[in-house]
Amino acid sequence: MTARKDSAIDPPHYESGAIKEQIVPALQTAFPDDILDVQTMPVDETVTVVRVEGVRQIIRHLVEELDVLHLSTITGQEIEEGIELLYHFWRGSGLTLRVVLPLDALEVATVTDIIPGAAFYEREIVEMLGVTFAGHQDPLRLFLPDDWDGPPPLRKERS
Amino acid sequence: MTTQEITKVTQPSRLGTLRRSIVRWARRRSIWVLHYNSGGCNGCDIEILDLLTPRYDVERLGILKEGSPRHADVLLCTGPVTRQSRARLAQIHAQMPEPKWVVAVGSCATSGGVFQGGINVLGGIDQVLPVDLYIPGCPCRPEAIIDGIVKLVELIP
Amino acid sequence: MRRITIPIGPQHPLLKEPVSFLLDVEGEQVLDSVLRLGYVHRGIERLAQERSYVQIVHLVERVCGICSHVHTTTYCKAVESLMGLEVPERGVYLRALLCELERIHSHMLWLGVLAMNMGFDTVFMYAWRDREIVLDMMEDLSGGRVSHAVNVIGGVRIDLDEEQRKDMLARLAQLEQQVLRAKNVVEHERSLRARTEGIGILTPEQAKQYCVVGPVARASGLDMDLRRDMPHLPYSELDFEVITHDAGDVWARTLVRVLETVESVHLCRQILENLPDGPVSVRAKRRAPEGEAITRTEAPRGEVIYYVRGDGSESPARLKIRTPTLTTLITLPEQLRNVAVADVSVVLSGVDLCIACADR
Amino acid sequence: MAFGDVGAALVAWFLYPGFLFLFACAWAFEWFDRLTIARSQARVGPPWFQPLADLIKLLAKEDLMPTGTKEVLAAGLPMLALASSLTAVLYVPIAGRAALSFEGDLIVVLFLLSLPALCYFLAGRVTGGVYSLLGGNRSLLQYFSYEVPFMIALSGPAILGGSWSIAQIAQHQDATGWGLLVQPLGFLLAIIGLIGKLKRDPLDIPKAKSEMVAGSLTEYSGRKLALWHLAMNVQAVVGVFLLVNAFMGGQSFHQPLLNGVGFALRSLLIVFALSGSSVLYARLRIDQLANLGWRVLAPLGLLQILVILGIGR
Repeated sequence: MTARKDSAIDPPHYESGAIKEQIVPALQTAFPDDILDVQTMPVDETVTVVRVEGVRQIIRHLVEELDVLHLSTITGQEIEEGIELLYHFWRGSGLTLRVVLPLDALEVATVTDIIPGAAFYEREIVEMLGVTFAGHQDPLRLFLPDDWDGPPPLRKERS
Repeated sequence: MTTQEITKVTQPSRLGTLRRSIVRWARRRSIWVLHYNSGGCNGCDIEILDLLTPRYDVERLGILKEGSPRHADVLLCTGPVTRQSRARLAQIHAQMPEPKWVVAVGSCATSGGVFQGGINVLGGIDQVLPVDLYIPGCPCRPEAIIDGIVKLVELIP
Repeated sequence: MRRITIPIGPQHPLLKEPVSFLLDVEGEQVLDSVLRLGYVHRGIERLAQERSYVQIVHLVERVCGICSHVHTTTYCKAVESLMGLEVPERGVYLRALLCELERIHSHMLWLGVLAMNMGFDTVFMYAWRDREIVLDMMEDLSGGRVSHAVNVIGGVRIDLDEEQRKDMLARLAQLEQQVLRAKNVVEHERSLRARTEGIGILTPEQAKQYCVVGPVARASGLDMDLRRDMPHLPYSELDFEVITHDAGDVWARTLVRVLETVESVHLCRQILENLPDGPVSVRAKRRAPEGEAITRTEAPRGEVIYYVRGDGSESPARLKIRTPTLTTLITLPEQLRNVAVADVSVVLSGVDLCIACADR
Repeated sequence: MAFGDVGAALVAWFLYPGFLFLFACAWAFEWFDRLTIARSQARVGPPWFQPLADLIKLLAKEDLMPTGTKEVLAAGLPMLALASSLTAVLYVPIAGRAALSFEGDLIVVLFLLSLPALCYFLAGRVTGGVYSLLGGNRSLLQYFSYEVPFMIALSGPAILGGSWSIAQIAQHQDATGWGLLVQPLGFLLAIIGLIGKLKRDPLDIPKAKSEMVAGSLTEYSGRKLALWHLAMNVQAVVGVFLLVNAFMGGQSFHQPLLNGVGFALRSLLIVFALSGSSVLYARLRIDQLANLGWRVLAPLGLLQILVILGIGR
């Protein structure tokens, strides 16, 4: 098979406006109480703030119905209210789901069975921030050395 | 015959000195190199690989890149030693037969470079191994590595 | 048959960088493989929280030695969008020029390493000899062969005068000749094709499931390339094609990367020919305002993502780097399943591993 | 034995077709081989004294062995490999004159030349280690796919020459011209068989650097490694001499000097063929080699034999 230059299995490429016009309104109608707020972030990114309990259903909905398959990565960071997780999706332009986990209950459902590609990102957050993903099969150590006994490195030192 | 045996000069019989000078000539003309990256950004590693290619071609100096620590004389290490690769670095050094030399290639291997102070970084090969030669540069140029190895050749007893 | 585990350990002639694969082998077939990263984990994201925005440009350039310019470009774009800076057109063009040169250099380096791991040293020697032309061009442009320190927040610190531009165009013609020769060898060399066809197959469904990016995804039929999908200067004004292939094996990836190199040479020529004039950079303040920004760029191995959150001080509260090699590393157990032990070196080099990128 | 015979035997053993001459040939062939490969890859290549420097350096290096390996066996194997190649050379005529010759010495030389492959396999077993074991298994797997075509290819000249002694075969070609011209296919199979036997580049599966690190020799170092390299080089020299005699006939000139130069040129031609093939092809997989060996090379060899029988002197 010689390399073809134009057409491909997928639609030529996703239309860039898809996220704002179709996908975010569809999410809001499907999960009115789970979606708390919609914001934008520089360089063409739409952010929807989501409740912790609704994360798994929304992602399942995104992947199965709305055909937003590409989970780029999961960013974890510590803010005053607790640990904030950002699920970055991509379909023509960026869509980010923002979830805030309170410090005392660092627990969220895993999405590895829906999107197998999320395995490494979840394992990284387990190591770096100490969040536990319920249902993740092998949260083995990936980046930190075997003899690492200190606290998760990306947590801020709190007295 | 370990290094101690060779450099132990009993009485400088003419045969002994002749043998030693031949061995020194052979060691300076045939250097087999083992390359190990202990956690660097692979900038220095592609420059080390560049030495084998037509433009620099170190085979004309008798330098070969070997795969097994048993066959190597010089250990070219790059990268600031990360905690995970520390044990492996020491093990490779132990597996190499005498006489062996360690060359730290690049600023990371010399002093930890830009990653100095990182939590997972020991900062330099000399935290783990006795280093014979430091080659600075981030990444160091192939000419600098060749110059380093040639200077190392003068160090060979 | 006895089952043994073969370690493709941290130190192995096949790997340029330390990573540990434990292959579960029965007879000649690989059944399963376990990956252990962390040998190159320098904690860059944590280091970034202790340094100022300007210092991080040098730190981020050392995430990976092969695609260093793409990392600094993405980082600077993120910080510039955070600060609301507008980089002049000439600066954007020069950034894109170096990005494309680095793609050519990375793909030719990869072709050589693949051939070396297949026991075909001649192609390795010739591919790396021709790559010296690209390194000379980058060195004349920026002073550095591998890491160029060209990007600053707000633009670029180098400029190209007329005579240098002519010289670059001349060298580009010479480089194009060598790249076309490499393409010819890759397409017609039977023994190279015999060793790569039908090995390390990644089906389009698997590629979508594992969210794979870059040449590995394009070789499995996913038509995605950020240079075209996310229209930004200068790619929106240049015309180039995104090469895909749907066989999904190492041979398809070889073809995709080699044809991409040819495309990149054309892109460089177009950038050099209609290079707008004007300033190359804008002055940036030392502090970034509160807020966050995320940027994506097409690195030689796929989509690089930078997320920066500023808290008004001189150093960022959080810097997140997602590099493309992580997505291809997840698929390796799939590709290595029931492959012959002799082909493990071809599959591992087929995915163009950059462990320094993956580990950060 | 009269004193004279002992002296002549000692000279034959140490000087002429024995140690020193073979070491010099091994040195020259290795240098010529590395130089051809380098020059065809646009590189400069090693200086002329490189093989000697490598050997002396290895001899002066510390000799490490993994704990628990039986030292005697690990040291004995390379010696056995070297000894078998050295005895094989006595039957191979060099520039027309063979030290010993009897009817059927071709079979003895073929057996002695394949002994190092067995030693290589045992070395992998003795030193333990994953890569050594795999390298050793691979060398046996590979042995069966190149040995049969090699033997068939070498039986061609024997049939043509009407005898199983290499000296006779070489003599015979003196009259009828080079075996190469009569059976080019046989010569090609012999070259491929020799590449497999010496584990050279397209077929260096047992010691593939990117898979098996260094095959059975991964754990060897110092003097034992030097012995191994020497054994392999001497095996290469004997293999090349065998091919020269089997396919490129006896001495057509009469002064010994011209014979020697002619013989050297012909063997360099074969070394050139060996290094040329290692530059042009990527390494084969073990199953590809098995397919090639049994499906392609062996039938071609039989075809060649039929052709020769057809000609039928």
